[in-house]
Amino acid sequence: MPIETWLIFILSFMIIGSIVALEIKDILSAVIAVGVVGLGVSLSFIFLQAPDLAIVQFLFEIFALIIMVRAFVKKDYHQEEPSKVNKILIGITIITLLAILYFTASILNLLPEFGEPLMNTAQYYLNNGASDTGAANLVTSIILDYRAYDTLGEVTVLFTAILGALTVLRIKSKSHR
Amino acid sequence: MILYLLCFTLMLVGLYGILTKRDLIKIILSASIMGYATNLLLILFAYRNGSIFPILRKGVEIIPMVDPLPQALVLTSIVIELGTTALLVALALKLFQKYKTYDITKIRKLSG
Amino acid sequence: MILPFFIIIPLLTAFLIAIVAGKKDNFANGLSIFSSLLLLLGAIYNFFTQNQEVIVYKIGNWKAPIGINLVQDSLTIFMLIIVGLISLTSLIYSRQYIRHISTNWKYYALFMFLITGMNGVIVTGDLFNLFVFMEIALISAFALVAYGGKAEEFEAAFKYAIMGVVSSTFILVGIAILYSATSTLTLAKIAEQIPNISYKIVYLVGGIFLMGFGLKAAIIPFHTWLPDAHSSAPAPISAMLSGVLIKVLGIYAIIRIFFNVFGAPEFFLNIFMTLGVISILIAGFLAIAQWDMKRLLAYSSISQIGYILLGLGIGSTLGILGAVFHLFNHAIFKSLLFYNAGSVEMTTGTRDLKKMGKLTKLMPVTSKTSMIASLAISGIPPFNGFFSKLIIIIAAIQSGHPFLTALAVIGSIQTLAALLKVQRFGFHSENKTKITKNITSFGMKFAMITLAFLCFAGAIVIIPEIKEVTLDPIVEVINNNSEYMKIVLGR
Amino acid sequence: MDNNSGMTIIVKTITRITVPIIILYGCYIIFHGHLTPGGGFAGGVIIALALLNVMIAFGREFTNNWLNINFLEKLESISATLFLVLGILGFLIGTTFLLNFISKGELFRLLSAGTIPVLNIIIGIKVAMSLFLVVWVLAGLKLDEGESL
Repeated sequence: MPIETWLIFILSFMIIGSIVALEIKDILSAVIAVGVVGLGVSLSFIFLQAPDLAIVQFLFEIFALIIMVRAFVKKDYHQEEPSKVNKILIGITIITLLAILYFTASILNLLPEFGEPLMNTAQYYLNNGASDTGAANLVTSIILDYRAYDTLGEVTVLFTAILGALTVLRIKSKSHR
Repeated sequence: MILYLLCFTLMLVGLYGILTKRDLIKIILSASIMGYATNLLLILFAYRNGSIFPILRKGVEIIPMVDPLPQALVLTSIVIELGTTALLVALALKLFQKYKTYDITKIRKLSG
Repeated sequence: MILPFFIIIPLLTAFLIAIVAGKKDNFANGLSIFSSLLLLLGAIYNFFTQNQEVIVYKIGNWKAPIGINLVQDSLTIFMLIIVGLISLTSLIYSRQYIRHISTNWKYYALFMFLITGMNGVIVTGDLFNLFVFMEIALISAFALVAYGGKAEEFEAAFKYAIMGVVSSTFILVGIAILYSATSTLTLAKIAEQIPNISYKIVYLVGGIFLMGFGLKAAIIPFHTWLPDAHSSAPAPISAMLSGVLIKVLGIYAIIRIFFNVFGAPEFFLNIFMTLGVISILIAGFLAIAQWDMKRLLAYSSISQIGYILLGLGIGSTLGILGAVFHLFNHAIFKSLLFYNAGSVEMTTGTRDLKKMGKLTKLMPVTSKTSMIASLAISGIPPFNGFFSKLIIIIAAIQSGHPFLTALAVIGSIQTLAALLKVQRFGFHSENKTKITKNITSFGMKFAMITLAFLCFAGAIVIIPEIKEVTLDPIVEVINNNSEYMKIVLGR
Repeated sequence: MDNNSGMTIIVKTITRITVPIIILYGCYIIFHGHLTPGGGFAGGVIIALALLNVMIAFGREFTNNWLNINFLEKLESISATLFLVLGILGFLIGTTFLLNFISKGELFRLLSAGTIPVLNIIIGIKVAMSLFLVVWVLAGLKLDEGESL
């Protein structure tokens, strides 16, 4: 089977999975359904020849699942959503989103076809990456040499997010303020 | 083309969740679905027919490889999303601690 | 070549604070004030040595389309000066104000990350890098909004965080589509490729970017998070968010992408104009209706952002000049107003205008500076706000939009009404509080007086000789993207 | 280790055997980041998951005694600083910020690619510490004891 068919299959599965995750009442099932969607992403990465990303996505998926389950499910507080959600609001949202999808569809046609990227800049990395940086893994050579500044930013984002989470969780509000 | 569209649909499903759901956890889950869709879109743009992953191996001569740049970008974006999710979870837990509920319609100290 | 130090200094400060600081915040405060002073001095040094040319810094010695480049032009320096100025006063102001909440070094570390993120967005010449540094600024802003530790602060932070995540995702999708169409991430290279790709793709990407950056700039209809986040945050953070953050992440990014990369298509200029006028009018009305002092100021921020957008949308040289000048002025007087609100809140313990009053005797510095800022923001001569609004209005007349002009004038009257409400109920009506002690410290007063002085001094920029060296080069950068493109790509 | 917190003795024994192997594997992934798929991020998460495994199996109290949490926090900051310092060294030794200033070496060798393996190790430590810490703090939050409005 060509790779495109596989990917269509996986993506449809992921869309169904995410709709299930959003509509299901039980929160543990919802968290796990999103986990399955994440594993679908990881699988697609393997099909799309991105093993680095497949590993990282897979591990981060496990990690996100641990955070979610540890944070939300163990404490048995979660109650069901109230069933009376505004039907009109949902209807309007869906119609708007479908309209966006319709307009986007005509424009996405104009992009390069799947499987035929332009590769103007990227060809340089493929040709010279190994001799420029000495790393066999070209993705690593990009993230840690050509675009190491991005990675510095990324490490900072992670540091900031964790510092922010620790700050938020350890705040003790002074009553008199 | 159909793949791009499906990926875009996945993103819109996430957006739909953020716009209509009233549960803090489901909102966080919707945000991560949007993130998945975006990452996948970038990698879909990178794929080249009949080529392999961009890692050189000893003794293997150079064959066509996929575009490595979007892979580097997605690696960054996955980490960023993880950090954001952790912060969102922390905020949601603190909100729960204060209000004893995850329902956003009951968390209404601020108007507008 | 001091360009990378605008990132290194705040980042190193933040890490040092995280490593060295113990329980107390003395060291953290001193170090962060010192480093933001260095940043301001560096920006001013750049202003005097740059001679209106574009300077490119190659990180890791990789040239433009392959690696990441930092770019410095007049607009960059202008934004760096604004960030440096507001963050310095804000840190001086924080010293006492934050001790009121808690004495923790984490505040200063997050603050330095906020500055890092903003400086990174300003100096970068790469689209994805802009996204990464935008995330640094946003994430630290989320955490800082929740710093007070009260229930509504967490609520506001959560709302802000969700909106931030959605807008970042939009921006990333835009980047992905643009990468697929042009196969590069360097802004200058994309600008070079734009004429070759279909205009429909530009419209799609532009629409997505407008949603993403519009959410960050809080243009109506994307504004719902701003009044909560900006009113719940601690006062110095409100000043940073309202004064600088929405401009750097929203307006500056819009200028770079829509003007320097897309070449200012007519279609988007019209959208900017429409959204600008809508923001001015609706946010103006909403501001008048508020009784919470900081919420009122937050809504007024949206309406002033509308003026900047209107000026940009007009697209003529005069319109952009007005927009840039108003951006600078708004940073100064809105931060000043938030400092005032913060010291009033600290002294009286409330933000409700109905519960204040008669503060002129008790807090002379606060009430006087607040009066200056109110007059400046409402566009009363001889303050700086008058000139920038006047330029925008003249530009609107010149471009043949009398209807827009009328609406912009109405917006100005709304601002005056809203700020007079603050003055009347907040400072001048009869006394309803029992507080007799003013606990505003010297640092807080210093911050307020400095900015109030700049409300006067800012007006001199409009003198033609000074304007020629300060604002005109910036307008030139925004209006003319070919120079930028050529130098970054090294030809 | 005879405390009653955490899970049963079976889980504890298996954890004791597997955790060192998992950590070793994480280190392998980090050190070979420039040659094979993986790298600092993936390896860091693997180590963090191994530490979490200990926390879940033996309980939070035991892990607190076993690991020095304050030290881990400092380690996180220090590793982030090292990244920046390496960038500045590129400025001082070479010409520009974040320059890859160490010699590139021979392709496919473990010690090659200049600063890339060093950065991988730094990132690995950083990611492992941050991710472990955030779950550590999340797990310590007592939702029912929170102060009410």
